[in-house]
Amino acid sequence: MDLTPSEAQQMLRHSAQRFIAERCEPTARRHAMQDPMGFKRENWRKFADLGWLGLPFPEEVGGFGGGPVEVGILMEEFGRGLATEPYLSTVLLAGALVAECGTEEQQKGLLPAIINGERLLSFAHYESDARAGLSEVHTVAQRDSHGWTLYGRKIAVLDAVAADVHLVSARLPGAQGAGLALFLVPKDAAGVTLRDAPRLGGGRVAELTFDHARLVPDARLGTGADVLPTVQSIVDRAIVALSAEAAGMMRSMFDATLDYTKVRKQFGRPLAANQVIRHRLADMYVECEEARAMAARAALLVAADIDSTQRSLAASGAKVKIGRCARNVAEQAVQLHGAMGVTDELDLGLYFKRLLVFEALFGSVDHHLQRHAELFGNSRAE
Amino acid sequence: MDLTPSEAQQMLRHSAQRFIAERCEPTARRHAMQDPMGFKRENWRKFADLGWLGLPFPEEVGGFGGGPVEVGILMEEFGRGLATEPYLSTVLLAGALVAECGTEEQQKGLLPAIINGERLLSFAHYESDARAGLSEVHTVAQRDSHGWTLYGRKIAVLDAVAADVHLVSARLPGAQGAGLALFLVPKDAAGVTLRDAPRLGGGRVAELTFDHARLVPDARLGTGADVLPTVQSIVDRAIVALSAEAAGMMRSMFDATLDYTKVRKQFGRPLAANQVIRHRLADMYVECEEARAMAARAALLVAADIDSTQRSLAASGAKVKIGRCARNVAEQAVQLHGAMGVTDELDLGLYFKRLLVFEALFGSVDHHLQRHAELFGNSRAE
Amino acid sequence: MSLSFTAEELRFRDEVRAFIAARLSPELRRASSLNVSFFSDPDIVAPWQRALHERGWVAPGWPREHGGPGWTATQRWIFESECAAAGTPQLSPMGIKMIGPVLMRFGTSEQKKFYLPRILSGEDRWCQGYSEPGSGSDLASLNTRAVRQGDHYVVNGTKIWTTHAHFANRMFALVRTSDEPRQQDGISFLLIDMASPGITIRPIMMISGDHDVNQVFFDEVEVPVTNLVGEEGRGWTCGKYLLEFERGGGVNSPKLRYALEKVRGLANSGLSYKAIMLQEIATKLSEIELDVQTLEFLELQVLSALQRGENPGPVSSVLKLRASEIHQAISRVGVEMVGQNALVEETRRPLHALKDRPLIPEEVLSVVPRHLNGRANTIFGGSSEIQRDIIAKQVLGL
Amino acid sequence: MSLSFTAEELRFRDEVRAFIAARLSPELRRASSLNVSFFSDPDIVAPWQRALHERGWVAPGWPREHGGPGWTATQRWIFESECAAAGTPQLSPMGIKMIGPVLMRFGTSEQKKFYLPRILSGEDRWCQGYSEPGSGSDLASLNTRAVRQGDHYVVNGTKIWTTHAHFANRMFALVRTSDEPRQQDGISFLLIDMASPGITIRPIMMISGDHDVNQVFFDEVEVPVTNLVGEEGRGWTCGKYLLEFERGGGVNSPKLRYALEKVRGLANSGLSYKAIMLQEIATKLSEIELDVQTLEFLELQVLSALQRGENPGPVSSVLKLRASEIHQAISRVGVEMVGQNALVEETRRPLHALKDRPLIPEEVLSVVPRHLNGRANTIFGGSSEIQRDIIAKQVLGL
Repeated sequence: MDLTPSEAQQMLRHSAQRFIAERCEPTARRHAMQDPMGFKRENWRKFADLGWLGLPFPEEVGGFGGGPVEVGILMEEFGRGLATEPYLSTVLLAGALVAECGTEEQQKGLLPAIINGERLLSFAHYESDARAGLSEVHTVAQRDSHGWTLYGRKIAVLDAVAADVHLVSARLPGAQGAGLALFLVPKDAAGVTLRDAPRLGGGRVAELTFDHARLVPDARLGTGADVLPTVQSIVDRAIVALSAEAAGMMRSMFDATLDYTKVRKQFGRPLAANQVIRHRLADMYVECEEARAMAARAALLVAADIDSTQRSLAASGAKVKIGRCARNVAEQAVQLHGAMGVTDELDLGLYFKRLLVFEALFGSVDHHLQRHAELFGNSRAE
Repeated sequence: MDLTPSEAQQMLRHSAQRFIAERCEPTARRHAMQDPMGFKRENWRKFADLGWLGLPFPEEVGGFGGGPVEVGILMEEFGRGLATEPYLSTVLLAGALVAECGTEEQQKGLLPAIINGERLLSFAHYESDARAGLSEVHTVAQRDSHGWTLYGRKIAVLDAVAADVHLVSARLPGAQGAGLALFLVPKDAAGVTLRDAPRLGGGRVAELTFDHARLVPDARLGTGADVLPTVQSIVDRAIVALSAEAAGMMRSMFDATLDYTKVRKQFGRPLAANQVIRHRLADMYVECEEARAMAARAALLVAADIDSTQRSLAASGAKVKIGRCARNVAEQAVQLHGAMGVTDELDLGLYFKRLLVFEALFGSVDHHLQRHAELFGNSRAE
Repeated sequence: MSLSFTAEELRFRDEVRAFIAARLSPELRRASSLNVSFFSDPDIVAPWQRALHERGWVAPGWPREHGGPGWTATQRWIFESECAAAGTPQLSPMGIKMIGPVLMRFGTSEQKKFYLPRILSGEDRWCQGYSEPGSGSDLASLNTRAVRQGDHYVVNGTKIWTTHAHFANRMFALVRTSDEPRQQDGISFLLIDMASPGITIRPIMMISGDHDVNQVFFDEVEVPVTNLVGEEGRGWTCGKYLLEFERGGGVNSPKLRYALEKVRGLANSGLSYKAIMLQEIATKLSEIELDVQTLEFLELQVLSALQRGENPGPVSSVLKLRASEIHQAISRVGVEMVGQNALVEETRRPLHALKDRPLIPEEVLSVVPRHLNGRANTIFGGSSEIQRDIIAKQVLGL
Repeated sequence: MSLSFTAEELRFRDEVRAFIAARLSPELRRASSLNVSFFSDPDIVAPWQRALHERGWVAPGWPREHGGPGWTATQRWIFESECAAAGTPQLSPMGIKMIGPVLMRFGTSEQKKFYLPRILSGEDRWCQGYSEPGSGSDLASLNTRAVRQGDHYVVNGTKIWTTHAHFANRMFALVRTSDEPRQQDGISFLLIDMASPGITIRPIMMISGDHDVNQVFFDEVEVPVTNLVGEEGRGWTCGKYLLEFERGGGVNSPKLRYALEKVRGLANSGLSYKAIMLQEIATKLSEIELDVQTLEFLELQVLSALQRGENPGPVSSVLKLRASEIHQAISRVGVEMVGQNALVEETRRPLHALKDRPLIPEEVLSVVPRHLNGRANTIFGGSSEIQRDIIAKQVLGL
């Protein structure tokens, strides 16, 4: 039992901090957020240069064999600086699914291009009548002699506008029954419509419609097994990564609030001279520490060799605990900034909105609490 | 729409306040709580003299025709002074059930004796495997040519040790199926065992066991209809009355805390000079006002001619809202008293415990929240 | 004591309902429902105010002599409740509930005669010049100066958080006319024509993308001395009176109930994946419902006291504190219910005038902006911290 | 970074488990489980302390030279976790975790040689004389006086909230030996024999009915000068050192986990009508579980820093704050689950020695008293308000 970060982990954190300081300072960030893609392509190339795009992939495919702990370090710093690059969608979701489910050929075709920053992927899974359960997919893929045809609509697709390829989940009617499959859909495939909008607090989000979308025969990812368990596993890992990012955002909001209340004067003295505000800052600090601890714990657990129940418990647990802490820190940060806090003149609002995104992504806090209670009860009953 | 109390209502409040000031000051109250019956009989006679024991009964049987608003006024003052008399069990539960379900003969036999203070009744309903649903009764009453025989066990019977007659709910096997009936069981009936204990924060509580308990033929209350709806109605009204009592207890705890924090000095100044404590007192004050408002609202609604759904919504709503407020006021009152707050040297702990009783009686706050959500959803859907 | 309305009151309620049914068009109702700011946009307000003005119902709280309907407190309650329940546009309080009552109390007869009718007709649109960049909660420290020169004051300085300054043609403002040992003593209350030379307005965008508030700069702005309300140096008295009105005059529970009903509607629809089926959503809605019921009863108690001619006392801070918290609870559960549809950021305004189909359904579109704007509920108009200070001091005597 | 134990650490864990399995009798386990106070009763502690003493495991944190086992931080963690999970009696911290470390740091070699072994053997039972009726959170204002007369101090005054004074044969106390401009400067640290003439003990009953704390009066009590720890007038330094130990030295999460497991057991049983079936109970238990996990990880981070030889900094206030709140959340959900069985008040003690069958099952009997006593968690040992003051000042630099 040793919670000391390794030297490599410390170096990774330092390089992320340097990147954020140089390329995510407020002006650059606002500028990046105005980009039609939601981020600056030169930053993405920098990600590639720094080796971050290959971080979680195995060395055999050109990756660096990092795990959830290393990803968490990056994500925490991204959160501190509110980076808007599509690391989650391209690397942690679609890329990870290709690495887990793709044939050797598909991996060789895509992963190096992801790792060197040439290609971007999106993961299109959620549909408008699905709450949070990952199995609620109605998009259908039909096989014929020419390949596949896709019908359906996906919502909340992160950063799809910048993606070269969409990784789309669909059901296969007929023999294979309830199984779920993934398809690689080129952005310019016929029958694919993309409607794009800004995402709350930075980045882009899209709706993808597949109306008789024609795909080549090897568009299907992998060799035919039901991908639902893998999707579940990758989403759990994504939640753990997002938890670290949320902890980073919380800390930035807290730091800004601490600074502001020290400087801002009312009734002739700094806000922080008020005991009510001091205590609230103390509670916010505790919640930031709790969030960071819980994110680190979840990453360490997922990095260890645990079963799928334990993995889901770690992910849902992090989502719940950090979700609660994040909400309070975000709301109090705005409150303690007073009227300034609700304006777009500070960056605080961007963080506030990005923490709403954290809450909304991959199921609400309540959903994960319920999931935790069920899994925890079950795992105890065994 | 007019929320001004009538003159009669104001007089009732004043007389209750006078009683509390004279007979429920701390020493007298501690003394009453030590009584094996949990209260002083002479106070009960005073209740009769003041007309309180007849308050909610119709004038035809010698009552004063008061309603939930008047009962609420009494209960609020009882709460302020933490009176331990068995008003709830004898008058509001058992007495009300006799008035609602009893035959004319039974009413004439019992109500005048209740009203003049001669006879005390308990209401024995809950069983050890029932959570909060009032229909979960397993006690059985069997009819034969000599009368009735009762088998079963009742828990949480309030003030049973002082009762002359227990009003006991039971199922009738055979023809009447699911119906519920009530039985008048004299305290000395054969086959009845009473085990008595102190109740948290004052009063007594008992377990009653009926092992082949023999009852006379007219021991059954009323004429044969299923009493469950009436029990439900009376328990809802009891919850509304208890809500007023809880609001009174909260106010006393708040007042004590306000006084204490003004006087008690730490670091050379009164506790109340601390902004954190001032704000907490402000919140407690708001919660006391909210509780009082919600208790008054529920009483007014139940007094009006509303349907059973609306009545249950009012009762469950009061239980939830006041339950939440009461918990916070009680916990903060103890907290702000510091170490003194957790000792038996103040009366604060008695109030704290009685508010736990409020929470526990007739279903938890969570139970009533769930009930409210169900009824509210249903009533909206119509 | 009774919660029931009298037959007369019920007749009045029917009258109000009939009026709303006749005059609130579906377009207006939709536009009002899609409004996400504190106050409705002027283009929504104007037609509704015209309809009310024809009927003499613009200012429910005003006495008859000034063009009010002369209603009882209960009638006002009924009117507010019915308007809220129907989702009518919300008239700006700055004329009707703020400067109007101040002028009735402190204004000259010329001021009353000139300004009050223009408030009712909608010809004048007012904004409030109180806060300054260095003076938020600590209002008395304000620095905008008015120096008398002949029959004019010359105003220099800046005001901030000025709601709808960009729509207003008039501002009532607190300005410093002298330096006194007690800061409050050097403050005067001025009425300023927003068309005066030397005024510039800088928009301040909200985190939702809305433009509600502004910073207003005064550079040698001339204001006629006749625009002084009350005595010079006694403006704090008018200002405080108005703040009391701002905090306590409002009846909030009907609006909260309307907001809650909207969220409940969402919970019962497919747009939230029928979130009402989830126990945690159903119980959260019940908890908020109970909070609204409680606030409603507290407000009715105030109304009952007013009706008896009593002073309800310093309860307005309690009502403001709870109303703002409940408002936030409602908007928060809304966001929770719409799931990943919350990801879409729509900053174009007004929402009812959007030409293209947005990425998410119209009923969901306003949920996030409303939550974002709602953060200001516990900040503007006296923050929750200030309200608790006031309760501790004025109610508890600490 | 890794959360896993090494093979060596796992071997140690098995050793501890084997020891507990061998030495913790079912009677002792039951008695310990029915204990509702902060500290276990001496009659439960004594046999367990004897067993530990035979093995040299009484004081996990003490260095070998003073009779400790010389464990690493991880070993101490494992030991505490295993003891908590098994529900062993809890040894009083007042000797082992409080006065022991103070003597090691500030005591003379005679004091160490005399007192430390008697702490380990259980021959001495200590109590703490800090708080006074007028000096709770504001400890430095204390008034109990010690006046030097020859080779004795003569002590007059009173101490309050003295846990287990009625079981203790010794007290360590802060007393005022002089009046200085800075209150802290006139305070000295004395060891007092509780058998000394002039000491009287007044029990203070808790709202649960427990007798844990007392008021202790000193009337011309003579204390040998050799019982002074550190220098005269520098007692505040010893006192503060001890307070840091009291707050930070503790590892709380294993005990919280034990308490939570007990409540979860209740939730899974008919004694709570199988409350785990209710969504709100199941989710509450999950929320508390997550709070415990978080605290556990924060404690492990401290342990990891200690193991690296680093100072974990002023994190102890964070841990105390959260541990006390979690403790209360656990006991509260317990009360919620037992329903109307919470009505029965049982004030006889100790619960494990009750002769007659109580009105409610044994597993339920301790639920309410534990909740009542638990209210003191956020008060004793530095209230939550004081902890937040400390965090604001020492951690945030405010």
